Amino acid sequence: MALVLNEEQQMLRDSAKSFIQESSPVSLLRELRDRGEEWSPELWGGMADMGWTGIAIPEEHGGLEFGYVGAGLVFEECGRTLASSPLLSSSFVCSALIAELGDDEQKAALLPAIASGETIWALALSETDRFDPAATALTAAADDEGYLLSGNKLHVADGAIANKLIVVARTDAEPGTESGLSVFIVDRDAKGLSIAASPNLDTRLVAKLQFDSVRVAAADRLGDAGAAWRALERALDIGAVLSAAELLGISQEAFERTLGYLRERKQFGVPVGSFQALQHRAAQLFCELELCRSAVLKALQAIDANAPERSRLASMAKAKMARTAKLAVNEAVQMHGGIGMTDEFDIGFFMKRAAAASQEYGDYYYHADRFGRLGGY
Amino acid sequence: MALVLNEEQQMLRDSAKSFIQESSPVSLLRELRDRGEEWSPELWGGMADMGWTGIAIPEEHGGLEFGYVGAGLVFEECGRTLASSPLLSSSFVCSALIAELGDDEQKAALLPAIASGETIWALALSETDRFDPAATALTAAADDEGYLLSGNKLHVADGAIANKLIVVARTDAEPGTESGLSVFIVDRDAKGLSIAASPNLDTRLVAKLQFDSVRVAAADRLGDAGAAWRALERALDIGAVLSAAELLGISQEAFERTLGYLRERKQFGVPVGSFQALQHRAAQLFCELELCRSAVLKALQAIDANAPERSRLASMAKAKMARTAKLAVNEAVQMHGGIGMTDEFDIGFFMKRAAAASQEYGDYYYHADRFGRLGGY
Amino acid sequence: MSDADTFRQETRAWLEENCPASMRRAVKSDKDQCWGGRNWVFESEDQKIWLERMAERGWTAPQWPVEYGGGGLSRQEAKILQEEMASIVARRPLESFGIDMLGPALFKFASEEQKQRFIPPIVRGEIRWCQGYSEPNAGSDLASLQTRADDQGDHYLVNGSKIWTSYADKSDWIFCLVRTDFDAPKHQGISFLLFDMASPGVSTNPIKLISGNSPFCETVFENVRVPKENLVGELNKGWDIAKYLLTHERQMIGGFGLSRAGSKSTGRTAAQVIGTSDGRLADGGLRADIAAFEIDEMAFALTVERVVDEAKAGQGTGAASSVLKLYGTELNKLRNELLMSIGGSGALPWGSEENATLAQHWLRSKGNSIEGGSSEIQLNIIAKRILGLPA
Amino acid sequence: MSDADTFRQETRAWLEENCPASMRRAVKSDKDQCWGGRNWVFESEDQKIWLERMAERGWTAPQWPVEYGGGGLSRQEAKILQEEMASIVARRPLESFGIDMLGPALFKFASEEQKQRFIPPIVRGEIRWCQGYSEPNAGSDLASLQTRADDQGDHYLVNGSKIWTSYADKSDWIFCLVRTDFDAPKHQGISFLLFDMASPGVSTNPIKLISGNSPFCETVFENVRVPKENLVGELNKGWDIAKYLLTHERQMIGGFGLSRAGSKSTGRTAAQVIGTSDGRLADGGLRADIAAFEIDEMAFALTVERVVDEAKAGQGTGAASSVLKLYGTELNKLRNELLMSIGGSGALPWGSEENATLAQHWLRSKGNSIEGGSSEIQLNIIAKRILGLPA
Repeated sequence: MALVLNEEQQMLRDSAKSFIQESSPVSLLRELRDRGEEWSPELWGGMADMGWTGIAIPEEHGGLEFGYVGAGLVFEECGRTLASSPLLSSSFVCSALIAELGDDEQKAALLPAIASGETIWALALSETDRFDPAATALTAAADDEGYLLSGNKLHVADGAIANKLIVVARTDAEPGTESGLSVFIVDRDAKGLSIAASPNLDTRLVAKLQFDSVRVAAADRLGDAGAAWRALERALDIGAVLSAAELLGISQEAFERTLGYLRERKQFGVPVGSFQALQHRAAQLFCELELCRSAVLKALQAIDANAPERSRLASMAKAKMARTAKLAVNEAVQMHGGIGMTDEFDIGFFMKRAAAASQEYGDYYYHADRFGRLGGY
Repeated sequence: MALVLNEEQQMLRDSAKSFIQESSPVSLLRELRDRGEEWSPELWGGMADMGWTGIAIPEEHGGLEFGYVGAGLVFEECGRTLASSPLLSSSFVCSALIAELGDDEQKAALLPAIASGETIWALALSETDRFDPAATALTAAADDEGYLLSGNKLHVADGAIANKLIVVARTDAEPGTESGLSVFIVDRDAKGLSIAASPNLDTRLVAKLQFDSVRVAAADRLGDAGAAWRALERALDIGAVLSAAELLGISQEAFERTLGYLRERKQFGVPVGSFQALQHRAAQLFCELELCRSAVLKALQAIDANAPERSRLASMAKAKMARTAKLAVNEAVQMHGGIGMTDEFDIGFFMKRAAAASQEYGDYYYHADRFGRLGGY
Repeated sequence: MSDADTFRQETRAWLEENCPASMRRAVKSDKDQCWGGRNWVFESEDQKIWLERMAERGWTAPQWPVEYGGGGLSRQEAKILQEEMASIVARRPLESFGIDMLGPALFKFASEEQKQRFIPPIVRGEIRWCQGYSEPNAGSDLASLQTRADDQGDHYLVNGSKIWTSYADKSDWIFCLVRTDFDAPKHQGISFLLFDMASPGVSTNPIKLISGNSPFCETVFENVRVPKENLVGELNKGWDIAKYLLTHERQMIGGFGLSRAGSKSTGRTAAQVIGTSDGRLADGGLRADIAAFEIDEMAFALTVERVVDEAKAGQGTGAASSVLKLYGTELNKLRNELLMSIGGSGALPWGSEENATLAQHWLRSKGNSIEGGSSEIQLNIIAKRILGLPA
Repeated sequence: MSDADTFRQETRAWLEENCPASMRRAVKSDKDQCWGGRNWVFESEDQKIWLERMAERGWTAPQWPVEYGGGGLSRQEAKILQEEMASIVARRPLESFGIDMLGPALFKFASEEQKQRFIPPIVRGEIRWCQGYSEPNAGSDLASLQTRADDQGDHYLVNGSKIWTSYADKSDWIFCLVRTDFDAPKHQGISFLLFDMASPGVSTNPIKLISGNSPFCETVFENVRVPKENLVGELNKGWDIAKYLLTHERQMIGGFGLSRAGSKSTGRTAAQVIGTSDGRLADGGLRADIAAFEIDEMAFALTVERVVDEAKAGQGTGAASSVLKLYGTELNKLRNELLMSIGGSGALPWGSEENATLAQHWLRSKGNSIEGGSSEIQLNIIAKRILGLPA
């Protein structure tokens, strides 16, 4: 497939840009932060109206079936203004698990409400500080009535606002193995489940979940018992690449703001951007961003095509993007100088969000390691 | 101990500098290269006259017992003009093994001739392309008459010109373990030993040694059988730190030549060194070299003091120096531009020797790994 | 017994007797530090006693002359005092820009009268000082400062504003660069003034940082009257004092890298958090980055040591402060990056101003390479002054 | 069957019949390449036959118009030809600066007469060209060139010298930048001349490189007479042609990075040489560096692809050549550094000019970021022309 956007995709990008610039400028994030709130239900409603909640959901279940290249464009624009929403968890990662593992009944029952934005889903996966899906230890013990879930989940993005959870649990084998994992649907009000949310540096809330013998019906298991890994891996690839797309927007915007500053700000009687040492650093960052754009686009296409090299491309894109985003926000703050360190100025928000997004669905080290392993070394 | 040179050491450095600048300018290396020769017996004689061959050898065995800080200064000056000699193999690494493992008789018999420069020794250790002393597999099979040595040795520095060899062989345990290693003295004319030498990129010859049941008397074993590791480790630390000292001289000289070029060469009507991007890169390299100087000096002191952290400091110094030398020679060639790529100009010799010296006694990866392990992670 | 040993024994005994138990604990947060000054509210009676006892001996400024209230110790004695304090984890009794920065400048540039007047209260922690250097529009071009002091016969009238004044809102006096000649080349019209922050016309406004803390202020001067005797050094020669102080500050900030070097190894922290396999950190990529960092960290700490030793031996190049400032701050930023990677998602939580999280320390560290002369400025200085590269 | 499929079948059949078996092996050393020209000595009869057969169809320059001897293929057909050649490992029949560089410039800037005269011999590999751009004292400041062409009525008299002329000692003709107006600003007095290297007054002197090879020459012109009809484009407008060619050259050199991307993975090479443990390369530090490199290598290859695709779709920024030149050459240097590390002491042996070792390839790669506009020049171009940063 050619590495260019087709006309439909370009139109989506343009409409995404104007919607997000209008409805969710960086100042919205600041307001939410100052009010101690994580998200804006109005913005969520707007995203649903734009159809974004259903971009990846099949038409038969109320979605647009537009594909992941389109989704990537939406996340890139969201990254540019640091728009905060449960879009990634709910409409892309959880919906992918439901679409892949669910039976017809489950899909018909659950997907339309995701596509419409009515139900918000969160993925309860991590139990460790460093991303390691196979380390899942939370147990789902089978009995006559279904399963009893016991254990803890950490760092659950959007866990504070989701109505529904997809919980990854171990029905077999030891923690550290890819087999023996199952996926369950759990209501946020389930008995025995307690949810505690606290803010991260990017002002988004993450939840800690405690499962104290939470009862789950057998009918609320998605797919076969112990066989969730393949679908989980795909959903996590989707999460990794879309968070890479968001990082692309964050980095590109931080870079452009820095370029603007370099052109306008004067020191020693000349524009700061006339200093060759800064010019060369800016040029190097530009090259890195060009590579990132290609990497992200290709990985998105690979998800759409379900290409055999999907996972390796996903890890390449996330690793490259995480490293470049770090460079971009570091250079942005450094080149802005003192003003870049102030809360009053927006650039710090980009640094904070980049750090959080870089961790989501695996950081640089996780993906560089996986990239090597999948490459045979 | 204070991280400064004392008066004696400063005098040694000054005399080393003037001797080496006089007797072994870079043009000597070029002449040797063009004549297809590795070394200059005259230069070797001069070094012996200066007492360098006995710097680390106890006075009772005809040496100066001056210590390793002094030896480091000599190697730094040798690095500055790329002086080629068997000094490191013979007078520091092999002599350290003899001094540490040999009995009184062996020491009295062997060390004076090393101190005087009369006998030249080489260390036959490596059997793999990547430095890994514990991987030694060459077997020394004990019998009534002593030992029979069988196997191959690669990359033996100065193996082409040495009269005597110290051969590291396995008398016990499996390759990959530190125990079971023994050290033997072997004459270069020993029956069953064949030596094939070929030039490396730095024009120095390295030898490939084949041991076909080479007979060694039990009296030619140094130290207890199977227990050579501790002494070997110390000798290799000495080798690593002195090669780091040589790399410091190589890098410092390459840097200073580059600075001179930047100050004088004009382009676009101004001195090349007035371009800020190059200025910042030169300043960064200067900082790295300052760190290297401290690292090497401290590691040399630690050898003199036989400090408990000797090995970790040795690995720090070699790792830091290998990485910085790579940066220094790369920047030197790049900043010289086209002329730096020509054989006619000397800077390329620095790049070549730096690559070879970086491999000797372990490269960056070997020592960074060891540094981490010794640091508990 | 040598003099040094005697001094050590006496010091140990004195500390044992005089350092309150609660002052023998490592500083955990900003609150644990004592800055003194007119408005200081002691955290505890112990904190007050500890300051008073140490100040009485002049040991808040151990090497300053006794005649100005200092401890009058030799370099060796001061080192022994430091070691003995470290061995019981005694806190520094007083944090002070007066001691770390202004004092050395006063000894070098001030009149005898000024020294007598200003130094003893610094030693006793009675007056808390802040520095007025940077200005809102100057950035790295410090010498382009516009705050003016107009000669009004018996006093100067100061107008203008400063930025990045550390703790200006909590300080009693300011040492301040002002322009006294607007026609001279920019480095030659600057003077060095001291004045009371309680003077009419001084206002301060804390600046909130991306880390959530507000250690710096914007400080505005509107028609502030400053007596002429508060001018330090010659009129229009203030840039010499500024350069002296900047060199000093660079070493302090660069020392960040060192001050933590003695603390826990980043690699061992990682090994505890992540675990090891076959003696190596379980994450090979992170391990490689940590090893590279720790190699640099060790070589840097050795370089700080070497610079000090060379200075003692009279071999110093004098060029070291920019190298240390540049490298020390870059290393500190890198250490924070690695700690964030080690912590993973567990390093992302946001805390409060009082209980800052790893993420907040990481964000704060980004300023290290901007404040006190940015990394770019240090690179310029090294290239031009040390390497002699052409302009 | 579509036209494309038909073309593919026919091409496959033709290649099967016409490509000699010995030409179906990967190029191992410089000797295996055919450069053509008046003095070319064919390595084998097969090499000669292969060139003649391909040249006859114009497939040495597949997309050039048939009227000038080219293949007249569409972009799609050319791609199919390339694929079919690759599938039988058929060598390129002709290496040629005439095809890769001069030809495109002639199509754009030359007169019809010049095209008819110069292009067909290029396609047939009869004339081997070299380029005369850089001069001994100009370095990266190409436009400061001093080689002069003085108007002598019916001819120009050329005096001066060029450096870094690739294979000048083996070439038949040169395309050369000369100064024709010494009073004009430096970019405006340059013209583009073609002349025969056999002309009286031309001498060449190979330059030995640090890698031991001598692909470049210094070339001296002493009173070389060049007919006026050999001027391409307008007098004093040669810089436009030079810029066009430089952009072209940048893409070629940057393509180094790409051309090897299809070959064996550096990581897999390492795994074979060093071994793996638990599916990971046994050296964790080297593995981390290789993974970082391969991620960049893949992202770079995709960027080359994207640039081509965008150009086809009319979305190109035109700014890509500097990015590709810069990044591609830096990546190639890094690949060589990694291969040296993988090889360890086994990568150090020195070979000969004909049988170059890993170390020699590594040394040669250092020139990539100098030749064809250094990395620094590319960074300047990106900063100023693409990012619009002020001078």
